[in-house]
Amino acid sequence: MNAALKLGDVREAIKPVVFERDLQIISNVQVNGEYRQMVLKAPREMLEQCRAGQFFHLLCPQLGGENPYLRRPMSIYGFYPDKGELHFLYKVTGEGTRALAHLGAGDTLNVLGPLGRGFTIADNWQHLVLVARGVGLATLAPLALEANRLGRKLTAICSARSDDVLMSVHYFRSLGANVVTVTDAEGTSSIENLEAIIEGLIAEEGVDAFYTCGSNRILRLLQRIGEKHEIPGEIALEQQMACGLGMCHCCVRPFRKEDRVVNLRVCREGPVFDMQEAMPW
Amino acid sequence: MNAALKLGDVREAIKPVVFERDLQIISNVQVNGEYRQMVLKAPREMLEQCRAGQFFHLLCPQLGGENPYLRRPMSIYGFYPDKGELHFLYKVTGEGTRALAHLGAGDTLNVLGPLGRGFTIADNWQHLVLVARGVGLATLAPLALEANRLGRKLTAICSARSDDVLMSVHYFRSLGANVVTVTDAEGTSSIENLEAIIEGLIAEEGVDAFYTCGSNRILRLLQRIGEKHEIPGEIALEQQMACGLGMCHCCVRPFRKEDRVVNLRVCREGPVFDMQEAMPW
Amino acid sequence: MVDLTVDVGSLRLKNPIMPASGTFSEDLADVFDLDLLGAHVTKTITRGWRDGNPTPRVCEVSGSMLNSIGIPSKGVGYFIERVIPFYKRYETPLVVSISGNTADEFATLCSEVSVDGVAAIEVNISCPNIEEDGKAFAIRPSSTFDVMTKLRKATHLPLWAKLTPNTGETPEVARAAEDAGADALVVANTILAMAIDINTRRPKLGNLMGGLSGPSLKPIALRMAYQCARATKIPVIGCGGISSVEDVLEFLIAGATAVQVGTATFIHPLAMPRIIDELAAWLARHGYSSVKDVIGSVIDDEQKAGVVFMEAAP
Amino acid sequence: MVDLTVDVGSLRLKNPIMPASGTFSEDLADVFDLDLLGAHVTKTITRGWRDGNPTPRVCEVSGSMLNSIGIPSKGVGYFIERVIPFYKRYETPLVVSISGNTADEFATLCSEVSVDGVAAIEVNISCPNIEEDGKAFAIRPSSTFDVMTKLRKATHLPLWAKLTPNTGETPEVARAAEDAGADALVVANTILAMAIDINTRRPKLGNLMGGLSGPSLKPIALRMAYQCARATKIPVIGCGGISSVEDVLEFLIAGATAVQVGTATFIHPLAMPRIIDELAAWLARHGYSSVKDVIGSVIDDEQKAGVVFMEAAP
Ligand SMILES: Cc1cc2nc3c(=O)[nH]c(=O)nc-3n(C[C@H](O)[C@H](O)[C@H](O)COP(=O)(O)OP(=O)(O)OC[C@H]3O[C@@H](n4cnc5c(N)ncnc54)[C@H](O)[C@@H]3O)c2cc1C
Ligand SMILES: Cc1cc2nc3c(=O)[nH]c(=O)nc-3n(C[C@H](O)[C@H](O)[C@H](O)COP(=O)(O)OP(=O)(O)OC[C@H]3O[C@@H](n4cnc5c(N)ncnc54)[C@H](O)[C@@H]3O)c2cc1C
Ligand SMILES: Cc1cc2nc3c(=O)[nH]c(=O)nc-3n(C[C@H](O)[C@H](O)[C@H](O)COP(=O)(O)O)c2cc1C
Ligand SMILES: Cc1cc2nc3c(=O)[nH]c(=O)nc-3n(C[C@H](O)[C@H](O)[C@H](O)COP(=O)(O)O)c2cc1C
Ligand code: FES
Ligand code: FES
Repeated sequence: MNAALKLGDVREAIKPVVFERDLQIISNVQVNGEYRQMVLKAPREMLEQCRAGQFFHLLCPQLGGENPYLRRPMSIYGFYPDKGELHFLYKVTGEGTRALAHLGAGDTLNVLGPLGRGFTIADNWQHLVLVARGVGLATLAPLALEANRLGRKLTAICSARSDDVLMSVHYFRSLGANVVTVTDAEGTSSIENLEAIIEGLIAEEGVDAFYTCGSNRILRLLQRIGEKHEIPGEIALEQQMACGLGMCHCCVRPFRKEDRVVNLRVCREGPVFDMQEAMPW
Repeated sequence: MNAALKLGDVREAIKPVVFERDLQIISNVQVNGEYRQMVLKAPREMLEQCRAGQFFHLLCPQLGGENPYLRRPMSIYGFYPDKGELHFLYKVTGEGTRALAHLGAGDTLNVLGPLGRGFTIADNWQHLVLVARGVGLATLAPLALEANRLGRKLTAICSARSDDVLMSVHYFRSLGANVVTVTDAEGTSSIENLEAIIEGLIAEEGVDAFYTCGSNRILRLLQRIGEKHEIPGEIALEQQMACGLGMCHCCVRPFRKEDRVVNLRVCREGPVFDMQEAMPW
Repeated sequence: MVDLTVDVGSLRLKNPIMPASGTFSEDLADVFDLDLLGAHVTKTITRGWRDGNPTPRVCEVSGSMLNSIGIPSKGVGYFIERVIPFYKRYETPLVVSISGNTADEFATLCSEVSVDGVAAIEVNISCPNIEEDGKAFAIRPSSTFDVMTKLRKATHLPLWAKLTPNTGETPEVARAAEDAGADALVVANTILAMAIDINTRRPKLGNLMGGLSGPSLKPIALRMAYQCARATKIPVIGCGGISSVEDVLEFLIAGATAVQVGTATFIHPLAMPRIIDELAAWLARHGYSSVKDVIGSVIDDEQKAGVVFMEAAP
Repeated sequence: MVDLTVDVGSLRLKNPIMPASGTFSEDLADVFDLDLLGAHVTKTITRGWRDGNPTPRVCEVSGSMLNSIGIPSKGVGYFIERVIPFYKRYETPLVVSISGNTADEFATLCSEVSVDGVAAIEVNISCPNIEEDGKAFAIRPSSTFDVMTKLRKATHLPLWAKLTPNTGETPEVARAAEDAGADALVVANTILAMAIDINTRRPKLGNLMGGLSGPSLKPIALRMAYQCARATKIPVIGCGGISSVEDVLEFLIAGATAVQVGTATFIHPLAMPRIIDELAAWLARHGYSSVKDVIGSVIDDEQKAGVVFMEAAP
């Protein structure tokens, strides 16, 4: 599936590999002031297609006076073929996510996916460093699971406003990741401090790849460090979506490709892109 | 209020007399295969404005996949200022009434009313005869209550497909009305039989006024008998409605007025009209 | 206290909220005090008696409605004798909506209703007109200019031209109305639409087709209001699918000076007074002292001006 | 077994359900077998490379959406080399949608895509055109006739003209397309609309305005499909807001021979195959042996024919 969705190979994929399904909700609870976690019961065939970095397109219900029309994209926060579970971590920001928050155990949610191209972990990448802020952690979490499965070393640098919104620290630690937390409250989340931490990691342990998502400032920093030390990286990006499948071309972002700027679809060529090709916005 | 709503007097009514309110549902239950009864908790000021034959305009909820947009008119089936209750009797026919059926005790329903012009019971009318079929009984029921209150004699001729859908027989009897039931199943609901029953009533007891609603065949019959014996009558009519208040002119029906045919608004000049002026459709 | 007054040309309104023609009448006084409104706009009348269209006259479509009321009218005599006096008891200015089958009849009616108690005349140039093969005057700039010129000569009262969305030339029509002397533009009337009952295979409206109003119309009417505000210098009164204070703000930001609320009143008869309250509250909360400060405040980068006059999508 | 086949001119389709241009691509093959569809209709292409419009390119409005994708295009070379071969593996006929800034460029592209593997050409004459002050060809009968005449000369393949709702002259435009040799009419494209974010005061689309599609458009598109079926003798392909079998039936009853499903596929990617199943089931349940029996079966009393050509409401 992942292969079939890679840029350029699209045309070979004519066997249905994306599922539209009504899934039953196991739980949907507040995990802290801003985020909610939803756990769905999902069929094995669907979960086995999932890759870290991919997303689902959720048909948010018409509930509580909310009338979302388009689907809403949500990263896979966790997928467990053995348990038959699919997890999302989301922030309530508008009509669609407010409607999602109204769902409870036993309700159904229509999902479409898995969609898009996930993260790459090359065979010779031993030490992976991820830098994430806010809900970006939802997108990067399954990468930690995958790194753990492949027996790679992972350092997760988690940035947040203050300690109590630091997401998933416990989760990353439970997978044996080295977790570094920086917060605005403590004044440790500045780009300078981040740079010092990362340069320290490179000097002391060596770093094979960077992963991030969301923040413009972090992207610039990692592009600079990556270029300097020739360390590859990937970034997961967001853009408003209609179809989620690559048909409508609404979700494009500009990328640097061989001296040209090209528009690529976040839902199809992404949401994970080469970090050096990404353009700060 | 009733006076204010009478044809021609409309322009004097500038004090708000129609209420838009969220009312709490006390119960909403199936009363037989086709009909449901809804009981709402309503304020006394609203209930004291109500008259038999008037209606409310209900804002059916977006529930159960139904998305009704316009309000739905529903006759007052019962109003009890002392108990603080407002009753509707409705048949589930389409999107709006299906949505209504989804409501349960404790939910709220937004209602607008009371609306329209109700039934007249002139001071010297002693024996009232109502002829009703199907859900038309919902509209005529409060007339029986009013007749009882005023100490008039009432005969209710209830027509239905078969015995088990005979609505409100018990209710009419409990108010001391004389109830005659005719059904298709027994072959007693023919126009000929109805005519015989009514002519019998006129001959034996004398009849001062007829009331009916809904059926074209019954209207023609009563017009004929009424003309022959010079017995006045009133009919409650239905028409698709948007505003329910008299503003949009969508709910008109044609009436014979002094040798002309004029369009009158069912929501404003009606829903109760002079029986001889009504035109079969 | 936030200042809600707006000026539609020479006419000052106490707030920018008024009803849309055909969705309002004396009857609404049963529900709330009509003096709360910025203006009163009557149902369109014609000179003579008209029955209106066959029933059913309305039907529901996804989240909106169609109507083919037609213009039932008791004629100008009844209107002057019975309707205008009703509104005289209110402070709120009365705007009379009129229409005609021919430009001359239209102009005659325009002068006939230019009487005491009338503050402005809204000319419904979006209804079918026999001189233009049944097309509305406001479909073409030329017929708009011609009829508006005659109407302008017929009255000294402020003249509001009500435009139709059934055209591919909104900015041109708006400019034609302005050039012929319109004092304001009401944007817009309903758009021609249809619905069929698949079980009976009959059109859901007795008149076959009717006008779409309600939330579905809003993005189209908003686009037109924006185009008209950019294309002309006269005030624009937004209309189409407005049902919340957010909708009102969208039109004001796009450049409308005031708005009309139509179908929303059918669903929530108290929509207008509620919106007036909420508008004052919203402005206060966002630190505005006057509603005038939000009018036309849309941030549309100037390079995009070219797009404004396109009548095509995508 | 119900017969679902329909004939769009000389082209027989196995069923009347096909995607709308711009809401379909090879990518949908990830979700279901595209051979289920009656036809494949590609996103509009232009001759040369185009970037498309600035983002955001879509936004939500009440129960529907706006888009201003523009027409990003990799050009005709890429299309012939990479896209057409993809569709050759299917039995379902391929309909190629094209557009051009000028009538001549449009015609050149039309002949360039008249190649093996293409069953029909859908000409998107509803997008802005620089020879007509940025108006779409299909806004006016005259520009429709002119461009269609050139396109007709450029190909021997069936030519489907895609009309715009941004006009007050639908029947006249439809007849102009027919007179110039169109084999079918696709009715219709999106209608120009706008939305503003009241918090940022910026238009919700990067391009300021965009096209309204989805359920809100349906009553407008249905009215146009009916008008076109009455005004011409060529097949009409209904399009606009179709999301259920009931919607399909409404268009077929109104006179459409086939339909296109657009935005609904974004909400329910399986909408088209589901509708095909439900259509067969509905017809069987109602005792029809062929879908052709419902086409044009609307009961519209003849005396109302006059109304059909009005472009105004109420
Ligand atoms: C690939 C991808 C993965 C994502 N993963 C997550 C996740 O795991 N957890 C999480 O909380 N959020 C995630 N987001 C963002 C999430 O999609 C938006 O927060 C959500 O769509 C907001 O919808 P709304 O109706 O609540 O907000 P509204 O602001 O009412 O949405 C209005 C419209 O804008 C779109 N929109 C708003 N914000 C975004 C955004 N950031 N990205 C894309 N579209 C947006 C909505 O989809 C909708 O169409 C992801 C976005 C993308 C593109
Ligand atoms: C004054 C009045 C009093 C009524 N009282 C009762 C009552 O007490 N009990 C009861 O069961 N029904 C009553 N009706 C009929 C009731 O209004 C309709 O059954 C109801 O509107 C159907 O709505 P729906 O969405 O379920 O059906 P749909 O068929 O989906 O409705 C579609 C549209 O048609 C309108 N409509 C459909 N049938 C009727 C009708 N018969 N009259 C008016 N509009 C209609 C609806 O309001 C809606 O706008 C009354 C009608 C009127 C006019
Ligand atoms: C039932 C009804 C009757 C209408 N009658 C008229 C009319 O007589 N004259 C007129 O100019 N507009 C008339 N309109 C159009 C409205 O004034 C308004 O332009 C349109 O409904 C769009 O606004 P809305 O979406 O807020 O309803 C009517 C609309 C409706 C729904
Ligand atoms: C995202 C998007 C892109 C579109 N692109 C095109 C296009 O390239 N060419 C075209 O003719 N129509 C295009 N359309 C219009 C559709 O083909 C269709 O006419 C319209 O959306 C109405 O149908 P619907 O309501 O079923 O979506 C596009 C529509 C959408 C929503
Ligand atoms: S969301 Fe449609 S192409 Fe990406
Ligand atoms: S429903 Fe509007 S006038 Fe009767």
